[in-house]
Amino acid sequence: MRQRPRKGVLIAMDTLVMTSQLPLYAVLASALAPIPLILAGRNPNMREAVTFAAGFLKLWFVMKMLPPVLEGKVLEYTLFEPVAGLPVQFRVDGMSMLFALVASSLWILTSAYAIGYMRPLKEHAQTRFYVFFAFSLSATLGVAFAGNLLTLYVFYELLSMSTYPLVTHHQDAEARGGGRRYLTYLLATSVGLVLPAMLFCYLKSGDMTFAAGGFLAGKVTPTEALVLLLMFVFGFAKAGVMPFHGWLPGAMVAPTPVSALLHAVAVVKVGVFCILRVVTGVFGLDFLEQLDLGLVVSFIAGFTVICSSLIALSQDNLKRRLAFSTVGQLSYIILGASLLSDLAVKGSMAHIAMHAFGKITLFFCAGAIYVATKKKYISDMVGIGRRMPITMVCFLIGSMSVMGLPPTGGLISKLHLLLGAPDSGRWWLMLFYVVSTLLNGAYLLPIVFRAFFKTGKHFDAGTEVQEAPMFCLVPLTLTAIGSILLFFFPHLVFELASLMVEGS
Amino acid sequence: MKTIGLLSVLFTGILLMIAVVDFPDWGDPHSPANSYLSTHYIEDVEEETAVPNMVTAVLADYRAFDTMLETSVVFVAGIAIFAILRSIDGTSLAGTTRRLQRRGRSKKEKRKGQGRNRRDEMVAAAEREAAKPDLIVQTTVRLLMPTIQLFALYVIAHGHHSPGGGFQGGVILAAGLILVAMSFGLENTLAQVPEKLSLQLGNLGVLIFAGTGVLCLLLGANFLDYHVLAAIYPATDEIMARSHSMLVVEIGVGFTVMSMLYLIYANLSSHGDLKKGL
Amino acid sequence: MIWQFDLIILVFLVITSLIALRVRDLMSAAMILGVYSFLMCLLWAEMGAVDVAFTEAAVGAGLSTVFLVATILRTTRRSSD
Amino acid sequence: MDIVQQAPILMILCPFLGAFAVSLAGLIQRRWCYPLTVLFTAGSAYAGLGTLIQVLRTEGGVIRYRMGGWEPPFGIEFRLDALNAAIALMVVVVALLVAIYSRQTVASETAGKEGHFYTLFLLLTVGVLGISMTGDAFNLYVFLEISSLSSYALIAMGRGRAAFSCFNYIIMGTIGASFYLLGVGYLYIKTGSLNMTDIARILQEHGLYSSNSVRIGFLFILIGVWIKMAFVPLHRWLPNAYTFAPSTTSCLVAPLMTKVSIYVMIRIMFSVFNPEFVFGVGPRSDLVVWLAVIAMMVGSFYALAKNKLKMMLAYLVIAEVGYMVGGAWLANATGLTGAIFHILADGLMTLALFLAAGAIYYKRKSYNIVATKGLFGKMPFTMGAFAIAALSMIGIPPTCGFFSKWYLISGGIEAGHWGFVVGLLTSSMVNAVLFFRILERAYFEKPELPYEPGRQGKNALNFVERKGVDEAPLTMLAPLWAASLGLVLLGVYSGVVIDFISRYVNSVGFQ
Amino acid sequence: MLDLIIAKFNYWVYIVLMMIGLYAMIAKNNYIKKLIGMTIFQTAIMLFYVSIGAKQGATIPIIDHHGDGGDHGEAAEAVGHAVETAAHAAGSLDPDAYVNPLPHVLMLTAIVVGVATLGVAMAVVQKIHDQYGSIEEDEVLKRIKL
Repeated sequence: MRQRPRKGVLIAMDTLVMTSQLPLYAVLASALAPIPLILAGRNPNMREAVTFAAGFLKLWFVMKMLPPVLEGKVLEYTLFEPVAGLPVQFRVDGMSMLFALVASSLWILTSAYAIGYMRPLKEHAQTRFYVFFAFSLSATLGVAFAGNLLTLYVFYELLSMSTYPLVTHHQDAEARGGGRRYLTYLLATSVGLVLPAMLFCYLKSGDMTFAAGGFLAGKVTPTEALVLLLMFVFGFAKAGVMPFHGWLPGAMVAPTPVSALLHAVAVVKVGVFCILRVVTGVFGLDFLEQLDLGLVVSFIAGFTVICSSLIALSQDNLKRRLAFSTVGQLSYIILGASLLSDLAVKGSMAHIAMHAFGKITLFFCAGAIYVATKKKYISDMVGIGRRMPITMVCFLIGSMSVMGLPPTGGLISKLHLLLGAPDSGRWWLMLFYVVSTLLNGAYLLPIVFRAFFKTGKHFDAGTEVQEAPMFCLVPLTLTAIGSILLFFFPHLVFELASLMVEGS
Repeated sequence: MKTIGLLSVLFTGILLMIAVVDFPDWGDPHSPANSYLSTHYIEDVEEETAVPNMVTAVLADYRAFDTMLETSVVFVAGIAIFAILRSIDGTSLAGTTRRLQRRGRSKKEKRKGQGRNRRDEMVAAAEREAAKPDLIVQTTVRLLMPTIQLFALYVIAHGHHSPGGGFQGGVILAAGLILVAMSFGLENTLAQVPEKLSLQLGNLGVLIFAGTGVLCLLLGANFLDYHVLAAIYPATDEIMARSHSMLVVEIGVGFTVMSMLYLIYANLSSHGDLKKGL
Repeated sequence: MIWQFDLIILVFLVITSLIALRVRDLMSAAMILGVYSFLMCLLWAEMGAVDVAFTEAAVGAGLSTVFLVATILRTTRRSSD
Repeated sequence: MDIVQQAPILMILCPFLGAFAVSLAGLIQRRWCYPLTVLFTAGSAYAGLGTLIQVLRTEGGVIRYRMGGWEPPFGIEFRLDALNAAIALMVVVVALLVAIYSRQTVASETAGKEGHFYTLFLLLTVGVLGISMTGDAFNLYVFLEISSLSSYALIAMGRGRAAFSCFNYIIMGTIGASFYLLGVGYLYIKTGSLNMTDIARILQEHGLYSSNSVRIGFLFILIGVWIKMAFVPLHRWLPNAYTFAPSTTSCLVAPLMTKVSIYVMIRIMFSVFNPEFVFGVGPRSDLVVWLAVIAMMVGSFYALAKNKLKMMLAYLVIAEVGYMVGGAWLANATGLTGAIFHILADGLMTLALFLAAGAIYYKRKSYNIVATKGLFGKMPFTMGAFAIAALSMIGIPPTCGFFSKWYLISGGIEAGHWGFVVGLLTSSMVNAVLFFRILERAYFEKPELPYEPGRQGKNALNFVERKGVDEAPLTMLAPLWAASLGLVLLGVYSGVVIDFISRYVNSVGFQ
Repeated sequence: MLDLIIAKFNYWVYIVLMMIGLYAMIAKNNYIKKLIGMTIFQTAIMLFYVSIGAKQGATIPIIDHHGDGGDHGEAAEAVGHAVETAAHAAGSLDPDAYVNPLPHVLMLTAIVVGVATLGVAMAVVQKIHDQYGSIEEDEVLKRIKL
C-alpha cells in the first residue's frame, strides 16, 4: 500500500487562522431574510425581490471569503460556547468554501426557478415556502462552515427541521406520509447514532474540532473506531446510504424546486459533506488507512451504488427515478472518500459540485415538464422532445454530466474517482464505478432517446413547441451551461478541493 | 391494593425497626439530640429573650420564621377549603349535587329495595329533630362562652410563662365560636362574625406577624430580628424588645388561627354554602 | 416521666387506633379517634411536652373531631370497611 | 436597610405579603387581583436577580441569610449557592410568566374565586421558592407543606376528575412529606441539629455515616421526595392530578413541584451527605439509575398512548423526572451537571408546553388532541412556540433540551451505564414521535372540534368557530413566547449557566 | 434483647402506630377511614419527635422562677421538682433538668400542618361525594369508568 505524503499536515500547521465575521454574515444573510419576506408577504414581486437580494448578498459574502481561503487561510468565527471548551464555531476552509459556493450560487437559480414553478401552478402558502427555503440555506451554509462536530450537528438538525415544511408543502395525505418518513429517518439516525457517537468521540478525545489528520487517532481502539465510523456513516442519513435511503424517494412529494434543492444543493449534499468531514477531519485518512477501515465503507457505499441504480431502472415516475439516481451518486462520493487516497477524496469533493449542477438540471427539467404538461411519468413523456426541445436538450446535458460523459463536469470528477481506486491499491473497486455508469446510462438515456425519436400517445409528430415559462427555462439552461463550463474550467473546484485534502 | 399496602407497610416498618436498634435510649439526657442545640436553648433562652417558656421562645423567636409560615399554612387551609367547597354562583356545585344524588339514590333503590330508603328517611328525621336548638345547650353555652374566651386570652397573653401561646389560644377561641355555631346555628353566628370579617382577621393576623418582621427590616436588621424594635417600644432594652415582640407575634397567630379554623368549620359543616350548619 | 404510666397509655393508643379503623360506623370512628388524640395528649403531657399536649388537646381531640363529624354528617355515616 | 443584603428575604416576602394583599383585595374588588399578582411576582423576580448577582459576586459563591439574626444552627437560615440561586430564579421567573398568562384563564375557569386563586397561587410560589432557598431541614418541611396544601387546593378547583385525583394526591403527598419529616427526625436523633450544613458537619466529624439510623433516615428522605416528584413506581398520582387541574394551575405546578423535589434530592444527597456515602454501596446507585430508565420508558410510552394533550404532557413530566434522577445518580460530575441544568431547562420546557396547552384549551375548549387539528392555521403563534418547546423536549439544538441531554448522555457514557444512554435516546425518539404526531395534525388537517361526552350541552353550544386566524390574547402569547425564546437563549448561553452550576458541582467533591 | 425492648419501647410503639396509620392510608377503601389513618400516621411521627426530646428525670421546659419574678412579670407556678435557684441566678441552668424544647416546637408546627391537611382533604371528600355520591374508593372508580 502506498504511503501518502505527510505534506498535508505540515501545511495545516502553517495555515493562518484568521478571525472574520464574514461566515456569520453569509449565514445571517438568509437567516434574517424571513423578516422582510414575511413583511412583504402580501406582495409577491416584492417578496421574490427580497429573496433574490438575500441570495446575491449571500453569494457576495461567500465570494469575499474566497481570496483568503485560496491563499490557504482559515476564517474562524465563534458564535457561542455552550459547553466549556467546545464552542459553536465557524471555520471556513477549502472544503467549506467549495460547498458554500455551490449552495449559494444554486440558491439564486433555484429561487428564480421557484418563481416560474410556483406561480403558474398557483401553489398555496408561497411566503412560507420562501421563508423556510431561506432558513434551510442558512442551515446548509452553517454545516458547510462548521468548525467542529458540535456545530455540524447543530446545523444538521436545523436543516432537518427547516426542510420539513418544504417537503410537506402540499399538506395533503401524501405529503404527510412523505414528511413523516423524512423526519423519522433523519431524526432517528441523527439522535440515535450521530449524537452518541459524537459524545463518545468527545469523551474519548476531549476534542471536537476538525483537524487535518483527525483527532481520534490513537484515542480509540480499532473496534471502537469501526463502530464509530459505521455510526457516523449510517447516522448522517441525509447521505442516503442504504438502508437509510428510504426517506429520499418519500420526500419526492415536495414541489420540484424543493426536490432540486434537496437533491442537488442542500440536504443530500450536506449528508455526504458531513461524512467527508468526519472521515477527513475526525478520523483522518491516515488513521483509517492504518486501521484498514476504508474497505468496510467502500462495500457499503458500493452496494448502495449498484442497488440504487437497479431500482432506478424500474421507476416510472421521473422524479423517483432521479431520486434513486441521487442515492447512487451520493454513494459514489462516499465510495471515493472511503478509498482514502488523495486523488479520490479530491474527486469526491469535486463530485459534490459537479453532480450538483448535473442533477439540479435534471430536476429542473422534470419540474418544467410538469409545469408545462402536468406529466409525471416517463411512459407519458414519449415524444416530448418535440414539444419542449430546449428542456430536453438540457436534460440530455444533465444526464451526461451525471453519467460522466464529455463535455460535462461530471467526467472530470468521475475520472478522479475512478483513478483513485488503483491509487489506493484496490483497483477492483473501479468495477463499481464502471458498472454503475453503464446503469446510469441505461436509466437516463432512453428517456432522451424516446423523447426525441419516438412518438407517444400524448406527443405526436404534429406537436407544437411550447416550452415552460421563462422563469423555469432560464435557470435550467443556465445550470446545463454550468455543467459544460465546469468541464472546461474546473480549476477553481479542484483548487478548493486540493486545499481541503492538503490543508483542511 | 391490600397486599401492596401490607407489603409496603411491612417494608417501612422493618426498616424503621432496624434503625431503632441504633437509637440512643429513650429519655437519655445525653443523646445527641438532647445535648447539642437544646442545651443552648435551655441555658441561654432567658438571657437572650427574657422568656421563661422555652417553647414559646424558640417558637416565636429562634424559629419564628417557621411559625410565621405555619400560621400561613392555617391560612392556606382556610382559603383552600373555601376555594374547593364554596360555590360562588350557587348553580354549578349545587346543581350537580342534586342531580348526582338523585342518580345515586335511584341506583341504591334498585339494589337494596325500599326498606333501606325508609330507614334513611327516619334517620334523617331524627337528625332534623336533634338539630333543633336546645334550650339547655344554649343556656350552658351562654354561660360558658365568656369563660372560654377569657381563658383563651389568658393562654395567648400568658404564653411566655406557662404552656400556651397564640396557637392554643387561637384554637380555643375558634372552638368557642364553633360551639356557638353548633348550638345557635351557623347563620346566627355568621351574622355576628361574618365571613368577610374573619377573612380580614385572618389576613390581619399574618400581616401582624410579617409586619413585625418587615419593621425589623426597615430598621436595618434582618427579617424578624426583634432586638431593633427596642427603638419603638417605650423604655425597653433589646432583650425585652424580643419578649414584647413575641407577644405581638403571638397575638397575630391567635387572630389567624381563630378566624381560619372558624371559617374551615363554617365551610365544612355547611357544605360550602354557609347557609345551614350542623 | 413514669414509664409504667407511659406503657399503659401506649397500649391503649394502639388499641384505640385499631378500633377507630375497624369500626364501620364512621361517627363512632371519629369519636374513637378523639379518644386516641386525647390519649396521645396525655402521653405527651406525661413526657413533659406540655405545649404540644395542650395544642393536641385543643386541635386533635377537639377541632379535628368536629371537622370529621361535620364531614361525616355532610356525606355518609357508613363505611364498607 | 441594605437592599442588596436583604435580597433573599425580599424575594420570598414579595409573594408572601402579596398573597395577603391579594386576598384582601379580592374581598373588595376582584379586578385588582391580577395586576397585584403580577406586580408582586415581578418584584420577587427582581429581588431574585439581585440575589443571583450577589451570589455571583460573593467570595466562595455562598450567601447566608439569618432569620431573626440568630446563629445558624439555632435559628433558621437561607443558604444560597450556585445550585439554588439558579433554581430560585427559575422559580420566580416561571411564577411571573404564569402570573402574566393567567389573566383570561383564571377569569374563565375559576370565575368568582380569583382572589382565592391568586392568594393560593402566590403562596404556592412562596412554598416552592422557600424550598429552594432554605438551609434548614425542618423549615424545608414547612415550605413543602405550604406548597403542597396550596397545590391541593389549586388542583381541586378543576373540573371533572379533579377532586378524585386531588384526593389521591393528598394521600400520596402527605405520605411523602411525612416520610421526609421522619427522615429528618432520624438525622436529628443522631446529630441533634436541623441545619443542613451543620448536619453535614456533624456527620463528617462524628463519622456517623455507618450508623443505621442515618442510613435509613437518608432512605426515608429519598422515598419522601421520590413520592413528591412522582418517581417511578410512585408516580401514579401525578397524571390525573395535573390533567384535571385548571390550566393555570398546571402551568404553575407542573414546572415547579417536581423540579423542586429533585432539587431537594440533590441537596440532601450532595450537601447534607456526600457522594462517598451516597454511592458507597455499589449496586444501590445502579438500581436507582435503572429505575430512572424505567421512569423514562413508562413516561414516554404512556404519553404516547394518551389522547389528551395535558395527560400526555403530564406523563412526559414523569419521563423527565427519570432523566434528572438518573443524571444525579450516575455518580459523576457530568451527570450531576446535566441533571441540574435539566432542572432549569425542563422547568422552562414544561412551562412552555403547558402554557401552549392552556392557550389551546382557552381557544378550542378541549384538551383532546383532535382539537389541535389545523391549529397552525388557526393559532400560528401558539403553535410556533409549541413547536420550539417540542423541539427542545426532543433535544434538537440549539434549544437547551439538547445541551442538557448532552451532559446527561456524557455522564451516562462516563459512568459506563449504557442502559441509561439507550433509555435516554429512546425516550427522545418517542418524544419526537409524540410531538410530531401533534404537529402533523396541526399542520396537515382541517380544524375540527372533538366530540367529548362530558362537554356537551351549554359549553359546547357556546363555542363559535371563527374563520381564519383565531389567536390567543397577547397576555397569553407573550409569556408563551418568552418561555420558548428562553429555551433557545438558555441553549445558546448554556455555557455560562453550566459554568455557574459547575461551581456547585465542583464543591461536591466527586473523585 | 430485652434491654433493647425496654429501653426503647416508646420507639417500638410509635412504629406500630405508624404502620397502622400507613396501612389504613393505602389499603382502606373508605376516604374518611383513609383520613383517620392519616391522622394516626401523623400523630405517630409526632410521638416519635416528642420521644426524642424526652429526658429521664427532667421537667417541662419552662424556667421556674422561685419568687424572683419581678422584672419578668409574675412568676410561673412551680412545676415539677426544684431547680437550683442559685444556678439560675448565675445565668447557667442545668440542661439536664429540662426536657428538650426543640422537638416540641417542631411538633407544634406539625400538628397545625396536620389539621390543615385534614381540613383540606375533608373538603375534597365532600366534593367527591357531590360528584359521585359516594366516599368509597371502588364505588367512585366505578362511577368514573361509567
